[in-house]
Amino acid sequence: MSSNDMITYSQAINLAMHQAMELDPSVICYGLGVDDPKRIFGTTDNLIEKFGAERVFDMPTAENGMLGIGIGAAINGLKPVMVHQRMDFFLLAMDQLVNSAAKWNYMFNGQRSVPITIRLIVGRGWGQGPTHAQNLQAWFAHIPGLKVVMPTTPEEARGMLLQSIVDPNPVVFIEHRWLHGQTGIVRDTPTPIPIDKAVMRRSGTDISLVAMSYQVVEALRAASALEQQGISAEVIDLCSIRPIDWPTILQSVEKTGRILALDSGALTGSVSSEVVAKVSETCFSSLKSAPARMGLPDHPEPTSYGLTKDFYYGADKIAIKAHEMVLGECEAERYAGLAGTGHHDVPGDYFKGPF
Amino acid sequence: MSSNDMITYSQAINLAMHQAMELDPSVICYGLGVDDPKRIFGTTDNLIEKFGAERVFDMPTAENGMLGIGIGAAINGLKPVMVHQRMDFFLLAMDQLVNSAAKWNYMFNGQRSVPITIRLIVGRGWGQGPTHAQNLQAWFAHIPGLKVVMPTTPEEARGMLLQSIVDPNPVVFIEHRWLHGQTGIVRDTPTPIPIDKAVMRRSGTDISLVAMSYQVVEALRAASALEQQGISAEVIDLCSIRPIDWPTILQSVEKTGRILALDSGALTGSVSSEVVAKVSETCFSSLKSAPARMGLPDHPEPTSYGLTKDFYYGADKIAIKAHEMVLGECEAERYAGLAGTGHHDVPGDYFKGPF
Amino acid sequence: MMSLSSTQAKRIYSMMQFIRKTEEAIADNYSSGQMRCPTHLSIGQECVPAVLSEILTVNDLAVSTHRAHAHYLAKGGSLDAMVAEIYGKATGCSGGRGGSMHLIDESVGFMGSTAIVGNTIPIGVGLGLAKKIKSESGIAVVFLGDGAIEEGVFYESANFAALKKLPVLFVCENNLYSVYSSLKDRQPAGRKIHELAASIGLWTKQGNGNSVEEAYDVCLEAYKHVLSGLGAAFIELDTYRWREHCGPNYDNDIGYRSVAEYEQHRANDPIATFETQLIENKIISQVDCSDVVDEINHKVAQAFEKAKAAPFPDERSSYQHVYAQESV
Amino acid sequence: MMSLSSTQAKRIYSMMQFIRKTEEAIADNYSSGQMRCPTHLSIGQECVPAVLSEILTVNDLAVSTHRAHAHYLAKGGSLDAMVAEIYGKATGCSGGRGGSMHLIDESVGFMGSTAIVGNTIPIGVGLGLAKKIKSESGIAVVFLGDGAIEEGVFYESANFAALKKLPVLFVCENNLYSVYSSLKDRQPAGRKIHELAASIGLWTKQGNGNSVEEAYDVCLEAYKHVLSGLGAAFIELDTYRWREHCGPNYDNDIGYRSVAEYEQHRANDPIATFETQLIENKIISQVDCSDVVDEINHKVAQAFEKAKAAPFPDERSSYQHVYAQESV
Ligand SMILES: Cc1ncc(C[n+]2csc(CCOP(=O)(O)OP(=O)(O)O)c2C)c(N)n1
Ligand SMILES: Cc1ncc(C[n+]2csc(CCOP(=O)(O)OP(=O)(O)O)c2C)c(N)n1
Ligand SMILES: [Mg+2]
Ligand SMILES: [Mg+2]
Repeated sequence: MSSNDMITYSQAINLAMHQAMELDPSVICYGLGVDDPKRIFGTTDNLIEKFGAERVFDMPTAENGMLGIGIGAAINGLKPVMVHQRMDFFLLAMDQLVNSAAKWNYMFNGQRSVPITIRLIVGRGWGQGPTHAQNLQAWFAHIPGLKVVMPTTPEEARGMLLQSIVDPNPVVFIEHRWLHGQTGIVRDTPTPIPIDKAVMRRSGTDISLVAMSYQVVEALRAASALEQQGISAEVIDLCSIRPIDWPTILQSVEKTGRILALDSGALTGSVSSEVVAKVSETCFSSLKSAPARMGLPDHPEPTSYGLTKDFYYGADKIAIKAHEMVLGECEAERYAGLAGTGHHDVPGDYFKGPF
Repeated sequence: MSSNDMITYSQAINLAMHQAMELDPSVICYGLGVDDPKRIFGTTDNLIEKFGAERVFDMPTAENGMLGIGIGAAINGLKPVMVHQRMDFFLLAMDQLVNSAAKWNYMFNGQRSVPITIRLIVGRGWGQGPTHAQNLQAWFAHIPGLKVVMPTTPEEARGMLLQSIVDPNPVVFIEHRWLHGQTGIVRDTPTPIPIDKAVMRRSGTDISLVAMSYQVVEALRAASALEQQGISAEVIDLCSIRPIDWPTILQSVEKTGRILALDSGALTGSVSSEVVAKVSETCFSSLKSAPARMGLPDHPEPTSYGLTKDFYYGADKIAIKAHEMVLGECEAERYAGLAGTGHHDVPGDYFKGPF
Repeated sequence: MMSLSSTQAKRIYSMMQFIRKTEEAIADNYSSGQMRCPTHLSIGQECVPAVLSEILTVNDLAVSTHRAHAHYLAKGGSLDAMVAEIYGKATGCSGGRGGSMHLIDESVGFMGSTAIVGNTIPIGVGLGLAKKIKSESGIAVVFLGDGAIEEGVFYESANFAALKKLPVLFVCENNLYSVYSSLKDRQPAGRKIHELAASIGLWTKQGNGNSVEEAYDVCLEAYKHVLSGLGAAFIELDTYRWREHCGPNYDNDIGYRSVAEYEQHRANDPIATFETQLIENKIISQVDCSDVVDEINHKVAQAFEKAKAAPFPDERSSYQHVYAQESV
Repeated sequence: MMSLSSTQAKRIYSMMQFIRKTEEAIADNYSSGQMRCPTHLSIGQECVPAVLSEILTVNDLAVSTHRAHAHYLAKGGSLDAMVAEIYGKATGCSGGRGGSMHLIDESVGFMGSTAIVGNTIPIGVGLGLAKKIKSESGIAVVFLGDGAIEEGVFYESANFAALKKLPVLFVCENNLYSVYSSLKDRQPAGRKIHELAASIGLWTKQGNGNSVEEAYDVCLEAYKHVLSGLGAAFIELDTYRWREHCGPNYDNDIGYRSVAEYEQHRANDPIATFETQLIENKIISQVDCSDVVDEINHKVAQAFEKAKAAPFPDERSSYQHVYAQESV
């Protein structure tokens, strides 16, 4: 696995882990299942074989204690990478995250920072249901002292994970389960990618679509379709949600005069709320129409296949909304072709469950 | 303590607790210190004497487990009121709050709700520092299934606590330490007050100040001073931050054309972001100037008296900002009289520490 | 058959078969892609739930985990509603909102299972607290695994249950694994879970969770202890999961446990062992056994048919029930 | 004086007086309203920290709680920097950002104290984990109270420390109270904390935390156990807090504990007891004692003067250090 190859997002994560652990013996990797047969969807493949059981280890089911232990290890010179198969489990660890990791450097006056990286995986589909598919990034993005990244492409997953690990601060690194299978060209050198920059994925003049993580994939599909309708959409991938790269976003909105913020979490109090608030405050006079947000509905995710068809929104809904914002009305069927054809609850036919 | 008297906010809470426990034997009250000599700043005075140790009890320092136990008790027919002297301690209980309390009714298809009330007290001043003065209401406001209230006046503290207790859903009831000493007329009948309504505290035509909890007190002081400068500010007390009473806010902004959202938490990703986002989306064409937010700086609270002078913002800064929004420039000294004169880190001279 | 009457023994046998056949039907049907939710089977672990079904009454309340089918059925939960739930149907016990990991049947005191490890432990203790405060009869039962005891919330909950002498029975099925992690990677060598529980302040007992007689004695003694108001109890029952952690298949090929280990535990099949015993003791005949199984298979097949035929819940209802409406 | 040389005994005596006099000075000055942060005194609890000061080396790392002054000083932390920190001054050990509850002096291995109960327990275990992985000498010491052991995070941390045989020593000062809550309202009657810790898998020992000799023996044995790589240990040392939970005053009048109870523990003053012993054994004279105290009082007075005279940190610096800048 290497060399400017076309690889998957999970392979890119794996590559970064190998690079980081090779470059720096103080990097350790732990979490439920990091050394089990499934290897966290392949992302921890071969780590224990190569770096040994002292640096790569499973843990008891004890999320808060084990995060605190990682923080202590970080304070004493290690660079831990902790992994959770679901973000939902990590709710048990909020005391250590917020009261310790995020504040240590500040409350001890900059004497000691906490270089820990916490990989959180967002579940989706196949009935993950109310407690295995939450998108709580807005929580982390609200906490001073944390950095929070949500890379979309394999290359950025690789480079931003490397940077997260060498960053002296606690970084919450969020992976969407439906990105793991996405492929892309990935650099073979262990070059980190800054974790405070948004990326303009596609440039446009009529509207700015500002998205994160898997919603970027959908936004790009929408942008292509919009182009065919004569609408030029700019797509910005936030990449980092704390800090947010405001100059890139504001510049885009100054240019297009329209913003549609796309969140992968529940709408109310989401990161997209922050984006729309900031843009409205700052670019008010440049706005040609009301800013808008899209996010998940404000209810827990139901499990049933029959209840989840409209829970997530994809390119079709994004395109309709953007079309309306730029040109006014839009018939529902105009972008019908963007709706997926297979089962709505799997990223592709290859996925057969159970998780 | 009763009878349309002028009483303090803590007495009002205490009154509501007495009323609730008298009216309904299934109400219980527990938490660290509810029966100790200090009685949670007087809010649990005489409860154990009147209702006994089975219904009013102290607990081990075990926030997550003890919340789950309250949830179980609620599921089996009790109406627990849990108390935390500091919101910060409650970070340990996020799994039970979000994965159990907030979702139980939904994930079991409406068969069983969780009528628990969780009182959280926000600390401020006298060096409470990074982990004893956090304002994390934005977190709770982001979670479907929770109700979140932050009453400002004694009467609303009383009535909304009563309603929180009889509400069939989990309610996070947030008290600001600096409100405990505020006085006001309180009804003596055990009449609940709806927990989904904002209250217009003062009507005006030039700008809407939308605030919560202690910031409403400061907003009202600012509005008085603004009036003397010929600026008519409308002050809306959110009271409930989930759900937010949008009609009241939107109507106000439609009228004034200007909004300044005032948060008691760190600015980025705050409830004020949600307010500004929603208003910008909905009232775009009514806005006469860019919407604005104020909140705490995006860093943890330092402890030192020397570092906290500007950490909180009060009526003076609110007035300046509002003045600028309505009339353009505003000299810094115009509202200097609104700045407090005594120590900045205590609610009044009566406060001698340590907490 | 010491403490068990032959009627009881037969009922326990039937319950074990009922659980097994239901689970096997799930396994057989899973690959058709219609049960679209994570699903954890208890095949091999039927004995403890079955034994408890003979002891617990409808006044006793229970909560469980991600691996809850057996507990739900043993508590008397509706088979049809469970299968429909796994199929995500409107007729499911949670209306399709919960799936396999969120089962409920309040009519029989099964108060809910959830998917976060350790999550229902304090909730079960809270059920017991309410029972005590309301002077309600019966006890609260908390089903949990050997992995769940690693969560701090177990310790906090056990401490409080012991402190207040609550009518709570913790039933720990120790199947040696948490997903693919063996006990030795998670808990100190040589430490016994039941001894740990005892030191927290719980009355405890340990036993073979694949032996009906032993499990019955352990469960009954613990139940009586709790029911008589002497305080909370914890029982640890050794057992073994035959199939993969999550999903319908066997997974002895993937390397986290040896085939030899699996074969050894497989030989302790609680059902086969008990069946042999019953036949040897002439409590039941081979033919009776077949009849029992046939009847169960029929019931199970019907449940699957009904579930498959049932409608999905109305998509537009997905906004409902975020909040309960009526005051309580 | 068994295991203690007279030099050691004198040093321990001095350290106890050092802690006491520092704390008394805080109490005396607190009401002037210049130490504007919650402050928890250890008066009456000086023995365990003082004894450990004789055992621990600079290679040993320590973390502590809201009640950390004694641990910080015993570990060798700078007095001046601590007093300045309580005064919120720029010269404080945390630059005024932390106050009394957030002390740090990394130069002597005091890695931090924090204000959330139980919060530093896993962090101390993590320090030990890093020591083990890096094959670093010394151990990690976790100071904690009898209340903190109720947090699930203690249990989780202890489990992991035992599992991995980490070089971690848990030092539990059992002062019978958590704020105003007595042990009996929080933990099952008759349960011993050290026995609970043993059942989790830790090597344990219990002793009188107000007796220098006994506490020294317990601490030394535990320290040697951990240092020699045999795994994590937990010691429980009984003691008593004389003043209010938080703040400078006595509070026997408010009713959560009886004056009789207080007087009984007050009579076991670790310093007076040890002083009498030292004088009886002619290790030190009454005059020596006064000299020690005088010298300490002088040092303490100087620290207070310096702290009062020091400037507050620059308000504009309050935005700094939210993030560390340099890559690590
Ligand atoms: C808090 C949390 N952490 C991790 C998981 C992932 N997980 C699901 S089941 C399971 C194993 C639990 O083991 P045990 O309690 O022994 O139950 P068993 O599966 O053996 O029945 C784990 C770790 C989870 N669901 N919740
Ligand atoms: C998580 C949390 N819950 C509650 C508190 C409030 N609190 C501060 S100190 C304390 C007492 C802790 O008792 P113990 O561990 O015995 O320490 P001691 O004060 O006796 O030294 C409590 C409950 C807190 N700081 N953090
Ligand atoms: Mg198990
Ligand atoms: Mg104590």
